Amino acid sequence: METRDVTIEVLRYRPEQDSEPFFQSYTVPCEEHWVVLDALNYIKDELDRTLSYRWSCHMFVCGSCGMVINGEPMLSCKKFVRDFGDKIRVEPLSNFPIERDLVIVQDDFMEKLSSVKPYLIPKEERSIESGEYLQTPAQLKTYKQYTMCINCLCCYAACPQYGLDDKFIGPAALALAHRYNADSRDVGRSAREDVVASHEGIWECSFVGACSLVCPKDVEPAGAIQQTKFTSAIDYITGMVSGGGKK
Amino acid sequence: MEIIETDIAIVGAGGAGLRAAIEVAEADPNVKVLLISKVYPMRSHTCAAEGGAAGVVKDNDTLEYHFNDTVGGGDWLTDQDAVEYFVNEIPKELTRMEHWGCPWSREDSGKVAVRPFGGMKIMRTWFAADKTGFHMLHTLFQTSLKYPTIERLDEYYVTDLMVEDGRVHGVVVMEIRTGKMTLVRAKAVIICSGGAGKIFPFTTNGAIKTGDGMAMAYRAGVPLKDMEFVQYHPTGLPATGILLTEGCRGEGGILVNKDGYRFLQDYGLGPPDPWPRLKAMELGPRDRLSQAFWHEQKKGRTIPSPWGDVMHLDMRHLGEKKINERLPLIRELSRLYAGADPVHELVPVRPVVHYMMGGIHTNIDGATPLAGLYAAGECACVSINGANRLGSNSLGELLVFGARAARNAVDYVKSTEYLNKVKTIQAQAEDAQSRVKALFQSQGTESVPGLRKELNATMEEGCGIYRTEAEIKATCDKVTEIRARYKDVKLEDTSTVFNTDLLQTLELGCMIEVAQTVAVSAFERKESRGAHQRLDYEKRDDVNYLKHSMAHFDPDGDPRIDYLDVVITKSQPAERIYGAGAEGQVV
Amino acid sequence: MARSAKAVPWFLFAAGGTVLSFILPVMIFTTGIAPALGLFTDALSYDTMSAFVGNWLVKLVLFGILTLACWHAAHRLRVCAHDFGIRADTAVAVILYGLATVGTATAALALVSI
Amino acid sequence: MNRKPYRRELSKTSWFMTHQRYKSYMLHEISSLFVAIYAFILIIGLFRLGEGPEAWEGWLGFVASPIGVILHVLIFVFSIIHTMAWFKAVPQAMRIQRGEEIVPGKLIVGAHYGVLAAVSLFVLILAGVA
Ligand SMILES: Cc1cc2nc3c(=O)[nH]c(=O)nc-3n(C[C@H](O)[C@H](O)[C@H](O)COP(=O)(O)OP(=O)(O)OC[C@H]3O[C@@H](n4cnc5c(N)ncnc54)[C@H](O)[C@@H]3O)c2cc1C
Ligand code: SF4
Ligand code: F3S
Ligand code: FES
Repeated sequence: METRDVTIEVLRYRPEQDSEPFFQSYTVPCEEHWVVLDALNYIKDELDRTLSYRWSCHMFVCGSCGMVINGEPMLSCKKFVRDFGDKIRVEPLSNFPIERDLVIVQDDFMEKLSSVKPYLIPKEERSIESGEYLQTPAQLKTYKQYTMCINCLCCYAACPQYGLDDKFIGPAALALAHRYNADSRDVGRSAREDVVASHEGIWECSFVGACSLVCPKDVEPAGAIQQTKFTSAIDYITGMVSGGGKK
Repeated sequence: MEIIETDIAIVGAGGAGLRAAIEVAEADPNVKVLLISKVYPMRSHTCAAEGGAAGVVKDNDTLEYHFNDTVGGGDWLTDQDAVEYFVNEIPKELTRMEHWGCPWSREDSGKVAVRPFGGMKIMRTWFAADKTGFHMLHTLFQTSLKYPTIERLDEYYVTDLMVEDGRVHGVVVMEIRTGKMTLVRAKAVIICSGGAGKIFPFTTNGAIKTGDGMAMAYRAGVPLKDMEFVQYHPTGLPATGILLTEGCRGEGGILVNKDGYRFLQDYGLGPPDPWPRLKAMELGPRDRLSQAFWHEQKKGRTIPSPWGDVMHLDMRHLGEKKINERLPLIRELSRLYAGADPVHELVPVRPVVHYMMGGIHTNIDGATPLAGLYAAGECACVSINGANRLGSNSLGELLVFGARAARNAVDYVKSTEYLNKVKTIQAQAEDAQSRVKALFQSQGTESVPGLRKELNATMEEGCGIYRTEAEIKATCDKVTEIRARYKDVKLEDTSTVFNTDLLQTLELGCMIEVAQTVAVSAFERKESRGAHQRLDYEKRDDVNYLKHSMAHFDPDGDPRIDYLDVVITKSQPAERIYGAGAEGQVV
Repeated sequence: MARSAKAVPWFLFAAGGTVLSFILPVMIFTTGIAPALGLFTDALSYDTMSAFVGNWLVKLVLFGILTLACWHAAHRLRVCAHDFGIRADTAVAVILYGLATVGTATAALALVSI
Repeated sequence: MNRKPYRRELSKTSWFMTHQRYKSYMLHEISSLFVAIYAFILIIGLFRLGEGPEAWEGWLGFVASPIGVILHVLIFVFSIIHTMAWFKAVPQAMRIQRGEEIVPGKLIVGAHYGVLAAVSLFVLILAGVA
């Protein structure tokens, strides 16, 4: 197979040795059909066993391999080497602490994810015998886009508000809250509202919109957040008018 | 060493592990459950499943049909009591998934939609576009967050099972980001660690599918059952092995050779028209389709490509609208990775290693012969798949048996105390730890990627779609050699923080053990059945081999193989008929 | 966590952003650029203007636009201050929303005086 | 503990210089300053209008003065930036679904530009005719 030599500059950070990250260059003979992840795997297998990064599916669905490639957060299994020149710069996702090399610490996101109650809260429990909830294709369409999130965290890496203040619940978690809110089977919106409509929730988002631009799954978190803002604001104002703004 | 106590430890947080954890939490909130996974739950490979999950819901369908399809599809190497339980339960489980929010695709009426799948007499595969596993996994994971009693250890690698007095009493885990090892004391352990496709070079399986749980149980003395049955999926993209779901054919896609001819009609699957017809042509079972490809290749009627010969998957007649709605991921994958847009072009595909029918031997309860040890999902072999799994049965399997294993584990732990031999327990755990530590000290010369490549190559040689005695023998010998050389493996990364070199080394150890059971079981089975096809024994041999093979661990030698009878309740072995003959067929 | 009262100024901000995006360019052109170009001299003459703005409906519309402009700007400047690294959000909010209130009041005053 | 996660801080005061899209975003944010200035000028103008013809003429004079012109050109440019950025974001914030179809963003944006043209034309005609 024909190959092309590409210089891959990888941000390395080995917590036991390094006080701060540095770039290390590798020359990789890349095949035409390779994605950036293939080049990293080549480095790992042939050049340097000490390079650490996460990956699993190689088909952009597990969400493990988010990295910043030439300045943009993206999935390394979805981005082809052939789309770059002779030099590719690979860094860990921005806005997260670096655990090691390209591996970031994502505990914060995992907490945020569960804080928005991302599960169906039905009006009443339904027995298995009574079968499925009916949901038309149109009703499905209303929230389907927001179910596509693979938790790759590219959006968090692109969102400056999260970078400036990591108390922000952030795009993917808020989009997920919206996914359930918009599901015809769900009535849990008010249960999610305390977190979603808090200072740290939707109101911390200033609609930079970068999250949607970098999202590899077209989840459109920016849109989900704006739509949530709208319904939440209406809720808040009607609540204020009718009940003196309880919360 | 630090000790964590729990009642039930679950190894693996894929579909099976999550379903099991939820079942424990629902069954009894007082039972502590610890869900351990080497990757974050939503990274588990269940997310890669595309096509769907089969379950009888429509009026034209019956449980009996699903039973017959599954038993026949598995070439009668299935345990029929388990299959019967499975087909009964799966509609309920899929409905439960719906109640938990799974975004199943719908009919206009609002009811869930179903699509046809290979080897199924009736359309019965529930699907969520072409990302069924992904949606199921995320639904399960997100639902699991509702239960405060489910505790998790994300990115913890389980290295060993702790066994004493003929019962399991915990696992040893390594926190990947610190390298720290901890003993998890548990009264019961459920292994849900997924498959082992990575023992082959060309596979749809993700990097994490290295058979760890299988190896763990096997080393602890639990036999691995029916390991010779490795499923090749007929339609993987060349170069990457990325899967194009059977749903492509379910929706009406066809397979053609280099002359544009639908060659499946030459292999007992025809006639080609009218199309689509269930259980015929492209909707035949996977083993038959992959085997037909092999023959076409031998006849020189396939298309050469830089990554081996291919056939063409033609979906152009489905039209853009249908493809976008039902197969959006397939379109994206084909365009990106094969440079072919299925709306306008033929997509090159070839058979690719996909699924392990075999696994940790369990009974219908999900229990292994070792007290306190359960297994479910792809790592287990409860024998509903037999010699060939029907597409869309495994997503159902991990729900049904994940839940069942969990319920039984709950019952078990309620009547069991922690093993009380503190010294022995400690010593065992320390032992496990020193084995890992020894790797850091090793002055070996063998490289992990090197051994892995050799292992992959020999597995493809000897345990491919068609097998012969000589080839399997060579593979057996080679794996034995690799296993010996592995003792001399060199760790190049000595960090304790997120050391992926170490992980790959441990995983390779598991892959070698599992590979050996595949090769030796294949060698011993001198017949052709389902996915195990031998050119030197072309016929199915029910007299000698209507039995499960059981591979037992031997620390120094090759695995020992013995056999276990298949459970037959109502369907006597018969010929598997597809194509025209399948129409009026009872079984 | 508690629901944030930001909902209210945000609502004004959003409503403002929408209305202003339609009306502002042409308004700015008419009142801000046309005079220098010597355009619309009749329309901008004192007589026509005072008669035009004298209409209560026009007053109401102008009041609406000006209020929204004040609140839109105030809310966005609050975010802006945050973006420029000024983290005393409460103080910033008090000042800016205070200014917006003053703006709203003076706009009303000015309109009433015509 | 062998872990030592490395935190990279975003500069609180200059982060927006790191990427073109952040610069565009900030430009849009800044537009609000000009909206405020315009509102201020207009309110003054209304006061002047209330004070009589001379005061009004004086205000018009300011508008046509070099400073007035520079200011208004800036305000105008930023108002265009605002309008374009706002319209571009509308399909995200406002998703319109007809049955199973989501109305394409282009259509929504187009409609907005249509309304913009109509409103502008209306005002211009009003100003020109009156
Ligand atoms: C591409 C593809 C498409 C498929 N499509 C379909 C389909 O359409 N229909 C269908 O029915 N089936 C399909 N299958 C099969 C099915 O998806 C899998 O068999 C099933 O998802 C396996 O689920 P699981 O829970 O057993 O394992 P997995 O989802 O693989 O999860 C394994 C878990 O174990 C953990 N683990 C493993 N080892 C360790 C260790 N040492 N320590 C700690 N944790 C560990 C992992 O982290 C992971 O959480 C498909 C499979 C593939 C690969
Ligand atoms: S919203 Fe998009 S970018 Fe963000 S985590 Fe989900 S898939 Fe990734
Ligand atoms: S980038 Fe950040 S500020 Fe909002 S629109 Fe996206 S979350
Ligand atoms: S490896 Fe799974 S998303 Fe890239």
